[in-house]
Amino acid sequence: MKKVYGSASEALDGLLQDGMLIASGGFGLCGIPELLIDALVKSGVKDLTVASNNAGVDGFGLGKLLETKQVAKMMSSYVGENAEFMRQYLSGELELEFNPQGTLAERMRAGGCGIPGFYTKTGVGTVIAEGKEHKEFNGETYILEEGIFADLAIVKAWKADETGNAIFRKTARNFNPPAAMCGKVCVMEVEEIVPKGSLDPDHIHLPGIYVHRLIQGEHEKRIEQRTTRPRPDGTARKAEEA
Amino acid sequence: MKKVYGSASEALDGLLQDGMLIASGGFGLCGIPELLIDALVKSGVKDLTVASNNAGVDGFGLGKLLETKQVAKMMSSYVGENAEFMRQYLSGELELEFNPQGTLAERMRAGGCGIPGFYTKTGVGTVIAEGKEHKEFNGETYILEEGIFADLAIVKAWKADETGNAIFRKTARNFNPPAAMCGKVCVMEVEEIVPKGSLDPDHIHLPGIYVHRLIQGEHEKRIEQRTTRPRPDGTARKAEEA
Amino acid sequence: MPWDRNQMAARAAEELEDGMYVNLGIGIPTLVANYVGDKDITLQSENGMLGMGPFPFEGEEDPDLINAGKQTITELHRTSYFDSATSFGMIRGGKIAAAVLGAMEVAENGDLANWMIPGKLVKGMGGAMDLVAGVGRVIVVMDHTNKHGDSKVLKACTLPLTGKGVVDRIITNLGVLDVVEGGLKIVETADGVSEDDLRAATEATIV
Amino acid sequence: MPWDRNQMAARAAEELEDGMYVNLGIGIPTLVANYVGDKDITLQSENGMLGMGPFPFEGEEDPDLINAGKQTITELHRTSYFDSATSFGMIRGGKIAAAVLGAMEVAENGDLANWMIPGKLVKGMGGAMDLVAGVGRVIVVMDHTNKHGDSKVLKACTLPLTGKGVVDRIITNLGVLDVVEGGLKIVETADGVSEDDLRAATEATIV
Repeated sequence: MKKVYGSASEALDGLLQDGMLIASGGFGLCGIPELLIDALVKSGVKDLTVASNNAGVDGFGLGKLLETKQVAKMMSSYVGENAEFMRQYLSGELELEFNPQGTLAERMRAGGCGIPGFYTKTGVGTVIAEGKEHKEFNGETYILEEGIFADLAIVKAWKADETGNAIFRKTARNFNPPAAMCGKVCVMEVEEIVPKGSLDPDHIHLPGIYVHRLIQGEHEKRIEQRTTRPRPDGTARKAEEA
Repeated sequence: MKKVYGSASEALDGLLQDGMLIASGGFGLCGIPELLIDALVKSGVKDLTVASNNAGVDGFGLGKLLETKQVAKMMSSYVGENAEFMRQYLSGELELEFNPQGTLAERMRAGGCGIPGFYTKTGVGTVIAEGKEHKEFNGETYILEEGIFADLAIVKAWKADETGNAIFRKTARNFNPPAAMCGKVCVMEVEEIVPKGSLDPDHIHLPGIYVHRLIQGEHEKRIEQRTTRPRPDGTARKAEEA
Repeated sequence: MPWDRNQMAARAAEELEDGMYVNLGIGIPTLVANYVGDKDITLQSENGMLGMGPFPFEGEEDPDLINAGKQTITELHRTSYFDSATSFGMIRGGKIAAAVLGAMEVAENGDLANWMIPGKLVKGMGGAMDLVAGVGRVIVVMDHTNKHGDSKVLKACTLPLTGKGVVDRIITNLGVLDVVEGGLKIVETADGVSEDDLRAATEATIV
Repeated sequence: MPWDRNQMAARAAEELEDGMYVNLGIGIPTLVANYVGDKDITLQSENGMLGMGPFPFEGEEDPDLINAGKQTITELHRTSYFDSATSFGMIRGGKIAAAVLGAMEVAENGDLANWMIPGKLVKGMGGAMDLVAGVGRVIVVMDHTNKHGDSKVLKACTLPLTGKGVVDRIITNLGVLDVVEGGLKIVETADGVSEDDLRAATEATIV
């Protein structure tokens, strides 16, 4: 059962349909499925609903898919870094469903875990709660949020073996595991495909059962805010805890 | 802020109260907090409600706590290996709330994640669903299950650093992370406490934020069902995939 | 001649396709692993493992490595470990393609009873309720009749249910039945077992 | 004299106790990290990290290692990484002892508005709604008045809320206020700021 495909476009072949719901991993530009987004642009698939914490920036990440107007609706928590997004949203071309970040992550995980709804305190008393079921537990009010069941998940990991067992690196993990879980089909891009048996089974972050197709490729990994501190003495030194 | 204590009894000091709800990690006798269970027996705390997938066996694990009649109620999915349990249950001395295994695990995780209730298809149409709220999502019926918020969690990991960052080994992970999450206070026993910085931050299974007190000790790690296969040629060989 | 345990397991193994993630219950279902041959099947152990390997060689038992039946097992190159909430997340979420389970009773509407005999056996459902509610396809493997010769394939279950309308296919020592609209449909019979033999041994409606 | 940004951050740092896990918002709250001194504080970055370290040295930026403000950062010996569902699980579950956040408006009942100006600014709430709903203690750090000199400490918020009744303590350039039954209580004032000065600059009820 081969999961490894030759390119992002090949890996998406047969999976795309106008109007579909796609869940994407990534936070800001960190850990986003760059190659699969490019392949979506090339495919021309349209009227997409995309569940992703952010909407990329102008010209990179999901921003590319907005420029081509392939996205009809975003489900996100923060879209502040994207002028084209703002233009389309304010002109009514693009629908936007704001989700608190933790609610969005939990909705993805819930969908992946067969949980159609869960209660949370997040957003009670705000616009987020409008139209949602309210319920009391132990005298406190919670709102019902629904699981996200995506037609397709696109995610990015650091390394995976041929069976799709994947590991992530540092904060590039973020939304990738919950996004992968909630996809009926999940396509993953990685920096390196390694032989089966070379990842410690105790270190797998996302078991291969969640990954249906897999590609390896080169990633730009653009940095959104390059912040540094002066090097005290000019020599290389790692940040260490006191 | 010292999390490391000298013994299981010291680590439980000041945390115990009759009638409290304790969540315990472990599956069967695998990955159970042996030392903390022994310390609970010694403490004499009673009328406990214990949320644990199993109830140990006669004379080991939670079985010890049953023999001393310190447990008033178990929340479990499978209690088949414990004659003393069965005796107390059938005689009405012990209350038992059966939870499907996945529902129990998810209820613990939910409690730890501030989710007071979630919907699941598990148990619909069975005795498990009796008295629980039913709700339709997309034409299917689900039941409401509630998060478990334990007064105390007792768990066992393989290694942890002094800040409580913990890793587990193989299938001994099981209920330990969700149990740890749902405790107002969580006490963890490990086979080895390692210096801060010696565990790869990408390999941590349970971040130290969930662990309030920590002890190191010797574990018996009893095997419940020792099953083997004949060694074909008498030489040592690891099981390998074809 | 009716199938024996190994023949039933072999027949059940035919249900499994390349690439499937599968959960095998205790008893006859465990034997299914011996008959998957070259197919690329990944076995889940619901206590937190995908890629379950065979029993260890003597002296290599690891108390930290057991299956859902608490037996010592081994890992494979494809193995991954995870916690119980994640494990049942993948079960409940429909990621496991099929479960092969034993049963005390199955009914013609797909109801399954395999966890409790009131007043007699109170062990608990373990992960069975989650499995039958969540996995893609539920295949029951069991003897067609109990030791008194009574049919275990019933019009309606008499024991407390594990799941309602959850069974897709029943493999017994007498043959294979599918749960369809209105009752059960005979898919095949064991060698030397006629459809009439199978009907005679079955309480459920056969359509 | 009213406190400057660094003095406000230093005052906010006094709120943090040894052993706390803390989330710091963007802006002045970020500066709080500079004033925790010897206290054993672990900073959470809600994009999936506990134990956030300082900015990297030039040339050591890692695109896989950023904070919730998308800035490059570093790790520490105590660091752990996890996914976003787990990260907000610990937030929603009350495991984070305190969050220090900026605000556009705070009301005397603890209402907080810090994510949206209708028709003007539509960036999104990010993780702010989860934080204020979940963490043990919400400390707001902000200027007492806006650039037009109007109080940001109000009887009722006019902007869309981030959370209802969620703020515990307000630290502004003029002093420190607690949300109590019936309104706000003055805890202290900045050096040279009198209680009357503070009252005069505050629209909210001070009890």
